[in-house]
Amino acid sequence: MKKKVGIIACSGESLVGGTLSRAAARILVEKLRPNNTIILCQPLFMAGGLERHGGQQERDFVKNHPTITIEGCEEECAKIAVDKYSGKPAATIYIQEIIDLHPELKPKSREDLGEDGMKLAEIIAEEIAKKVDELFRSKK
Amino acid sequence: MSESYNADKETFMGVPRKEIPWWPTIDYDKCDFCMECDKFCPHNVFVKREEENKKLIVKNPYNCVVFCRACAKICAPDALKFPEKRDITKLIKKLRAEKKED
Amino acid sequence: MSNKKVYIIPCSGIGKVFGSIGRETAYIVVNELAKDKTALECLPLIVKGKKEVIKALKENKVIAIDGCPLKCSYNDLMEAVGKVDAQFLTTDIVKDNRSLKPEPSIIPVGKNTKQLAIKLAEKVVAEVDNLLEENMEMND
Amino acid sequence: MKECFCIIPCNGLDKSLGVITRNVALKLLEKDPDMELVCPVLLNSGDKKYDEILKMNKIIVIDGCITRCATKLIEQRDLKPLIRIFIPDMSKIFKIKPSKELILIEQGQELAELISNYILENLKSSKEELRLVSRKFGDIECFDVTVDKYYFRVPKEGYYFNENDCWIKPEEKNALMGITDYLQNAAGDILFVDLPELNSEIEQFEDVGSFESSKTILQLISPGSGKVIAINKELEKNPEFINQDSYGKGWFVEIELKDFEEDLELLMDGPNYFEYMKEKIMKEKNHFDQIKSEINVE
Repeated sequence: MKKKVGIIACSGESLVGGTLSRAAARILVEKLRPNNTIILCQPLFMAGGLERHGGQQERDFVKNHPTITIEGCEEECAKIAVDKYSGKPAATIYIQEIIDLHPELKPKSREDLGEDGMKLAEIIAEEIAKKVDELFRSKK
Repeated sequence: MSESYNADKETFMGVPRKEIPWWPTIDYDKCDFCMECDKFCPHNVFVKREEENKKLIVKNPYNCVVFCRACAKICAPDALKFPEKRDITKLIKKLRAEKKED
Repeated sequence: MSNKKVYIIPCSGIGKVFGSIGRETAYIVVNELAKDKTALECLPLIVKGKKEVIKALKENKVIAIDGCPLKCSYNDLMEAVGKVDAQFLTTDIVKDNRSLKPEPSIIPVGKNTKQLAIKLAEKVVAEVDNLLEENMEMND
Repeated sequence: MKECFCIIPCNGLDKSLGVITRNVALKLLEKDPDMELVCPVLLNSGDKKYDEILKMNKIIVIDGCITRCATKLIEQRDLKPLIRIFIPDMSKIFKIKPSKELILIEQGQELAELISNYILENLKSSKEELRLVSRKFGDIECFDVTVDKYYFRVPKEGYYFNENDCWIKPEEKNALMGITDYLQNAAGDILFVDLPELNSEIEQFEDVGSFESSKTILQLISPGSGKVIAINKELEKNPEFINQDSYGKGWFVEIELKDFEEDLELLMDGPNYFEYMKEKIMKEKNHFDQIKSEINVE
């Protein structure tokens, strides 16, 4: 059975990068690659202690499935957490890099991406989808 | 229900699904076509017919999970009826007994 | 009113819509209902151990808003900061308003989800005033 | 010594909270003379007088302030209270702020009245399941399979299952019932439960109450037939127990069995149900993902 690719999006709250990474993750999992990607809950991944029934499911999944982290800012919380708990992520996407490639698109705010923001989220989602396909092709 | 589901080879408790008369019946006097049941049912038992006067029909009765009445529970006008569970249980036991003989 | 601030820390989980209710609530409190008295901070940054952020939280009041019974925000804050002054669980506001079923979509959030967030925000702001007032006169 | 509840109030004299605690205890005694009032000072002196009734383990602890002296008193004897009352929490619930005076004024009187009724209410509701509230679930030996990030467990023995993914656990003439990991995974975070009426008669496969998540409503379709003798009231406050421990803490209802041999004819044991469940998961895999990732974005 084809293995699914895990997606951990930065759940940052203080800047638009967090919102963009979440939007892109949802677009990817719901519209672009629904059957071969799974969204993982980052806070649960980082915090879910064993005794609290939660985190272990996320961490086990990441141990035996390729996982892509999406970073909303330079702090790289998702990547660091994956390294720490489950081993190297298969790929990491930096939102800022994609924002810089599209200066014409200006997301409105972290509360409301606005039109530009949603377009940007679509572009990011496409970017991740490419990575997902690469991972699928490389896995015989 | 995923497309791979086809009712003829499905069984329920060892009895072919097609031999168990379990599905919702719509009482069109009460039904106001709010479509909550169709939105709710994950097994595509209901199908919409926007252009006809009966806007919603039970298209795939054998997709319905035997003994499940959740759609009737959320039907506000109480327009969905199911057979008596007692009778269905008796029927299943009878069919299972017959199967054991032959 | 004391010059202290109240930090609102939503769990910002994205696996389910309940995390989004928490985030929307935090935005409403910080941007509208209690603009100058509250601030938003990023949970992953706290878990990662960002010194300045943790210091600020220790010196001020902290409210955790969690999206599911695993309470990552509450548990992380207890571990990283050592105290939580008040906590909210978005599923409680959903339970109190059984008719307002939150829509599954989180970008953008549905209208029921938005209404639930507003209701929760009012409760959070009441707690903010309570914490700041409590801060003023130390009762027994 | 007749079975009875014992009230252990703190003895705070230097705070209005302590005065309210004392009055709650006195009001409780007024309303239910069968209760036993424990004097915290005598208890603290190590006197043997209360040893007998404390063993009955039906202790109501009332703490006035944060130091929680009453709780400490019983924790030193490693006893666990049935109900723990903390006056500041109560004043938040009933929105009555205790005043500063050390004598009981009208406001404190009202609060003490409300709290004593709150305690009696709680005792009444938990009476039926009292026998079961301290139900301990050791760890159950299970088969399990992981699909994506979801665990699906099935207890190896002692549990029986119907094809509607509900379980029954017979214990002599009674039996516990609940839903399987398969069903709780399909439902997602359960937020509301509708428990059946006590003493109602149920037939096999009848729907016995329901539970609701933001995505769906599922019913417990009864694997057994009999009379409802206990319901898991905890689930009303913590429905997530069903998601966390569907075969233990998340039990739904207990029935007095009518004819389990008859019921058993249409049930599967652990190993058979595990095979049935695995096949079902694979068959509904795509459609199952759809529920999980909420693709129904119109």
